[in-house]
Amino acid sequence: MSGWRHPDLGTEIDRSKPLTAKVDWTKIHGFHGDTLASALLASGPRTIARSFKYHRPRGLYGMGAEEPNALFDITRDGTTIPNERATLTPLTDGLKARAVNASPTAERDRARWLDLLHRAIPAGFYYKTFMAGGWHLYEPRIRAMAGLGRLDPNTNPPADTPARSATCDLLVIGAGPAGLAAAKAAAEQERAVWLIEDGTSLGGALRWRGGEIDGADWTDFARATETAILNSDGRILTNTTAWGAFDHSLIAAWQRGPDHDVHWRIRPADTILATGAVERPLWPAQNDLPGVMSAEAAHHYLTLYGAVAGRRILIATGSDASYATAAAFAATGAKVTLADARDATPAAPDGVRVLSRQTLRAVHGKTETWGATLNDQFHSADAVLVSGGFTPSVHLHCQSGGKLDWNAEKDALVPRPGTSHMKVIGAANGTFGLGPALAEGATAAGGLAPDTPDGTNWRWHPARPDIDASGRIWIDLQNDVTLKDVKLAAREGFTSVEHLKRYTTLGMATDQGRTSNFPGLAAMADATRRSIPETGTTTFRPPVRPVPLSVIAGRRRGDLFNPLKRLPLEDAHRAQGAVFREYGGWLRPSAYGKDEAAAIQAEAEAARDTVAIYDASPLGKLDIIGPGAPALLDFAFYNRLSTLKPGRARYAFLLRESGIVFDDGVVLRPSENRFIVSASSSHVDAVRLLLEDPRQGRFDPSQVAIHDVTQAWTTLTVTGPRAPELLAAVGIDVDLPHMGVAETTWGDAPLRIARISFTGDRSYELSVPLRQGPTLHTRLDVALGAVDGRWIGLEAVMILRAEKGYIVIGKDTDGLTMPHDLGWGGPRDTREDEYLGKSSLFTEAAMAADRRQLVGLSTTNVVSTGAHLVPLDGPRRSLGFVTSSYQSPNLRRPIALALLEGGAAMQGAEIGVFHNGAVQRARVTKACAFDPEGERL
Amino acid sequence: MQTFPCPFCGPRDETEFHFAVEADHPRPENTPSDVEWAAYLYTVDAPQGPAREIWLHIPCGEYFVMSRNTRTRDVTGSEALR
Amino acid sequence: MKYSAVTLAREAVRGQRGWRPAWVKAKPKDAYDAIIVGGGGHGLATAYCLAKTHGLTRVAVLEKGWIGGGNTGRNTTVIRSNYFYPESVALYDLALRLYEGLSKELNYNIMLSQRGMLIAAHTPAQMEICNRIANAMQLNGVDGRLMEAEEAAAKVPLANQGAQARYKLMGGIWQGRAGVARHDAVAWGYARAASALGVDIIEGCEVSDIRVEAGRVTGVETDLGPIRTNRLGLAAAGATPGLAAKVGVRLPIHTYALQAFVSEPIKPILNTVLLYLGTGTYLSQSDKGELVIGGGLDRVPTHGQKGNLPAQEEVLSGLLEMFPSFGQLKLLRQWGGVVDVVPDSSPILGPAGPDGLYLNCGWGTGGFKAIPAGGTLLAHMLATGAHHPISKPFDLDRFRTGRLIDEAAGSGIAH
Amino acid sequence: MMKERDWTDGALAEDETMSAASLAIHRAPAAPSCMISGDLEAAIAALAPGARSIGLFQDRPPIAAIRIARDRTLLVGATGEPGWQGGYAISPATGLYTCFQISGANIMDALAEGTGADLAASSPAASLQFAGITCLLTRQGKMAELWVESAMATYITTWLAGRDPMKRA
Repeated sequence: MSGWRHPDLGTEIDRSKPLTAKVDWTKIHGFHGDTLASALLASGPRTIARSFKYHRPRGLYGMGAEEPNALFDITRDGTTIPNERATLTPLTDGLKARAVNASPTAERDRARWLDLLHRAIPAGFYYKTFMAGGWHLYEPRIRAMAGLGRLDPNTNPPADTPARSATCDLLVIGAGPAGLAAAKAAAEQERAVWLIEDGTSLGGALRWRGGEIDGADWTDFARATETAILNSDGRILTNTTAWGAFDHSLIAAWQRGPDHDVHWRIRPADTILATGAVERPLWPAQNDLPGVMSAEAAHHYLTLYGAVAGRRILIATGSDASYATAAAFAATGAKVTLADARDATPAAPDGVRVLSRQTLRAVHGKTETWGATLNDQFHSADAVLVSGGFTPSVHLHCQSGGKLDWNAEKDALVPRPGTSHMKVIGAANGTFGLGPALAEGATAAGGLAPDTPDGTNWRWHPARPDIDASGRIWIDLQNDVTLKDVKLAAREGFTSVEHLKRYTTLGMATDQGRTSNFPGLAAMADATRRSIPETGTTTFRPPVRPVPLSVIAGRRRGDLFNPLKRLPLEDAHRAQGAVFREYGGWLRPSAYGKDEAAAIQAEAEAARDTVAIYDASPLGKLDIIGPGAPALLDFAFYNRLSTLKPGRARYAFLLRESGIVFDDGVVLRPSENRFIVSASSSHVDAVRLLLEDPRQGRFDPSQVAIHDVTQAWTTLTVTGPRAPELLAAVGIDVDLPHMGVAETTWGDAPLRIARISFTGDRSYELSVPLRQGPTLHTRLDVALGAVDGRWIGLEAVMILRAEKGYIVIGKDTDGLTMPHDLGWGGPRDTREDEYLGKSSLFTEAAMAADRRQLVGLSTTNVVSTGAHLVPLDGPRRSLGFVTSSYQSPNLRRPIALALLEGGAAMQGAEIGVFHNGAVQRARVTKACAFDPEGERL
Repeated sequence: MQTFPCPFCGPRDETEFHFAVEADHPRPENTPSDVEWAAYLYTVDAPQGPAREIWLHIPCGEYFVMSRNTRTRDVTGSEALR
Repeated sequence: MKYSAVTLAREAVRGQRGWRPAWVKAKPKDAYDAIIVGGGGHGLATAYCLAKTHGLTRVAVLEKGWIGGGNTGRNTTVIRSNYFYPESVALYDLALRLYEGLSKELNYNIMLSQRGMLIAAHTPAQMEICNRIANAMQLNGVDGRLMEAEEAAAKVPLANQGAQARYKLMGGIWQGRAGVARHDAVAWGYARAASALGVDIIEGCEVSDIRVEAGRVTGVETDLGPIRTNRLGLAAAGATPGLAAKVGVRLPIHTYALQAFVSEPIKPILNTVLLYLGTGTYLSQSDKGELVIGGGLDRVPTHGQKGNLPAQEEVLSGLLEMFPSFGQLKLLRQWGGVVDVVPDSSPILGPAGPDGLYLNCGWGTGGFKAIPAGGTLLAHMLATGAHHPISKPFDLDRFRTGRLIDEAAGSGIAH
Repeated sequence: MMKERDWTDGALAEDETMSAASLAIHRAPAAPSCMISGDLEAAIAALAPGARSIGLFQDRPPIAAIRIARDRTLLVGATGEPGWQGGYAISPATGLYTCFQISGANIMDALAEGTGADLAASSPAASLQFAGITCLLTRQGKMAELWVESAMATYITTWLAGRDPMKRA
């Protein structure tokens, strides 16, 4: 039976713009304004999907996020998005839709036979079998059959969704009658109102049920609301879903934009929830047949899109609400029978046959509906519209901690006032009917109730799944969970609602239990002789409906993901042929030249033979200024610094309170009241905040300041025997002792020189303000040729310092290394005063002889960093590991540093170096392998 | 997204803050016993409800004491260290 | 009744009416030989081991909510033993070896899928740290190895290899025996087996106080009345510090929210467990087809099972940096568990406070993978009153002696 | 050894502007500046007499004391010798911060993408987390000023360029 498009009904569609799309192998026709669902209903086949587990034929059921069946992989101009709900997919010309979890198509699905096995594969059957021989034998086939849509490996959605924060006075979520009334009342009191609506336009159910408000058609009321909001600095966001309620009443909302979406983080002073309700189905046998639809949804498709659900329509209900639906369908010329469960029923609308005291027992048909049995009589019908009452949409109230109470009179779980920061109004609060919803909305915002002739508050005959009924009855259409499954769960003790959900997967599909949670709960209550409140509800978890990962992930990608700090002289280094790598949050030259490995060796050699320059700008420069500086540094550092003379520098460690080495570096004291802590480039912020702790908590902050001026200076380090020659060539002549620091000028710019060596050769750190960096670089570059020097990258520097046995924190130390493990036991032995970490240096573990200590290793060939040290004989266990390992061009042999259990006392001993199963021999040496006496400094 | 109040800068997003330690655990000095020192370094109350914690407002670098409820997430106050 | 294809087929004919409750919904007796507080995986496994290995069946598991409802039901189901220190490897590989036989042992399909786990590195420095761990694993007898770039890329073909990728896949640590399991099935499997051996599993029973007389545990106060015992095991994760404090035991445990995410189900696209060091995000694909995604903690001390937006934005942007094509997918569900984090990210196992009180807590973000070991060790302590060799290094006293087992510090990777 | 990512993006040059339909971003030339701590009143009186303390998104004159914290300020348009001057500390900081001046129709939406701070609440400190990194935010009339430490100028340029295709001039 193909669909039926009414010749002139359809407020949302533009008949002047016809569209065609393809669903599986079938062409379907629609208009601009249609959704894929409305176009399918109007022109398409009945079977549009296959159920997840039994692969039964399925048709369109609902109109929004509650749609359990109509899921497609949608391709639009080359881009595919899987698992899209037809009800939420705007129809576009040339759109291709492919039914999920069915092949080749929904109608001709090859896995149809699975339904024959249904008796043997109830809920949770997989816990009871697939054990023989091990799960791995069965898993691949089961995984292939599971899953809905297919990911398109060639579609990479761009990271272009901005995240925007916003604050407002009142946030109203939902623009149905109640929401409109609340927003209008608040806006008219000059409050800044944000109104969020999930649909494409305002009005909610008014759009198909209509209604008169304040003496005029509801559309006037909606327009007046819009004007009031915009006039009082408010905002209206349609196509926007409020999907998460977080702490401090923050609401996350996903706005679907024409060119790109927006991820909103809204912090309202007050929030009103007016998210309406979802119609409940009924539970006759074979209630999953194509042609069985929600009555409210069918009415929605008729009025908004002119899509008529059927020609011989049976409406099964217990509610006055369905009478307007019946009237609307009768007006199209369709044959309409309304079966009301109640004894007393409202007057029959024209052209509608009303039967009272009717119970829908079963629906009949193979791949579409032929008819249904009411009480014990068959009625022919091609569409069975069901209405089992309404379930308030309370997700956001519950997400923010709100509780629910069972209200027997409203036959619904409604929000308990005061248990969340939101006021809940309208159908979401169990207030069904136009008049009551408008009144509740207006008064919630301190306004007067708008008047309307439609003052009734719907009630309905409570409908429940009959746990004694025979036949196959579906509770969760999308996850294929039947009433028998709920009874099985009860029988096996999974009686908590959370256990029911997890054991049967009821309510865990992508419609998130909108039409299945209530009947599942009711059926479990009956099966265990408990009331609904006693059985309880499952927790509501974000998102309210599935949200694209790309919306939440936002623009944080590639360049914008964990961005690196960049050197001011980056371009100059690129011009020299530098290869760049990531070092401690900075992008820095690793070497200069195409063949990186060869360049590294050549650079390390040149630095020892003649002179080399490297960019050391990332080295931390923390100005510690004021009379309180010495006392602060003495407490913060492991080494005393108050004894450092102005014009001098000292190597020092910073410990955590646990005694673990946190950072090391040289502290300069250019003048009496000023120190500069050169923290490691990767640790600058952490060191600053480590120092701020005692500065603010223990000392008087007004007497000592900490200024991070790292990024105000360019530092180029000149190192090598011909370094003084190079300095002279650029007009810098200085006689500084080793570990001396001087502040002078160079041309008209300030210049700080520190004679500090990380390479083991005579080295000068030249620091000039950022603006003078390029000039210093150029002058040095020009002078390099004359002294046969070259630019070097960080890899060469790492070799040079390793030859000297100088450590790099985090590489040559791990999270348990204390200063005395590195041979720096002095302060631990002598300092009487307090300093960070002091007491931790005297714990049982700190005093143990088997601590891992820094040693050098001499090996025949290069060992790999990360290899472990093992005894040469006896049971194999780790005694430590190699932390740094290189081929030293200057010593023409491999060098390595390691942390070794009791290493200090093992000089000269032979040890095994274990890597990936193989063991090499090595001899334990001192850490420093080059110029141990330090004559070259 | 929670909002925390820096005593100087005022309310800001939670991403601007870093939890340091629980407040009111003074540092034991001049050779505390290993039990006293371990208690200072590691033992915490982790109260279920009202708590006084030391936080850091990263942009301005100020440490301060925040009073909050660890279950309801309500923030009841923030005061500078001195 | 035994679970098997045969019994399933027989019941298929009889409308599945023959099945009995998987575990008996017991009411509390006056006294037990041993009581375990916490009806999660660890508590239920402990009860099973007490009955099965130690023959102690006058045992009760007290759960304030519904069994498996805490962290056992809220984690990302990853099972692995790629740890650095021998003590950790002994613990987690004991758990992995027990997991490997658990479906048969419990006659309950926990769907252990040993599909392997890759910890991916992006810089030479990270490759060095991975090498350090891989060698440590091998020395400790665990199947860990360093994997180079090409083989790693083949494990995760959809991972971002484009020029715009923030993190290149340079290789990493591979453990073939690591994988995932169905978390609910672990709890229900242990509950069914323990109940069948006579253990009382009591849900909806919150322990409000611990009774001590003359330095010895004599029982607990619960909302279903007092229950006597002299041997009490605490396996209540985030609730443990509060209970321990009642008998003067102060623990080094902060509780934070750890969030996890699930995407809509899709056909198989990921066949291994993957963690990127660069983004800190890790994921696997469940048998039902959902991507199960996890990452860092919400660093705000809390006792509420709910996380906030910043952690979500960080974890999910990490995911799409790793797999740009996953931007097609939608978030289906997000939830949080309250994880009990210890400064050295290792658990606290052992006696504490009054005689007869034993702790099994501090599992932080890594409790699920350790369930069978947690059960074995706590059962051993409750039955014998003494440490098991594997639990000894994790005693609370390590914080006094300073002999921490700091995996993050040792391995250079936050665990 | 495998190559790492090559970072090809570049920062706006000094005095360069990039613009799209509704947003223009100009990198202001670096003015002489210094960081001061301690007795801020005395420091301002000495180095930039008459300058007012500027907080978050507050209007600032050419010479201004942009407050970073309770006891720390960035003086723009004035500098001094480094060290302790009796009651306050000075560190020369010319070039430490790069100033991006943002003007155009929907500035507020652009700023709302970088921070959730309420820009109308006139917080006394101009420091905040913007686009994930610590910055300073002030204003000159309708034009917003985002101050970013120099090594992050490239990141912020890429971040501000955002979606709309930006023309650089």
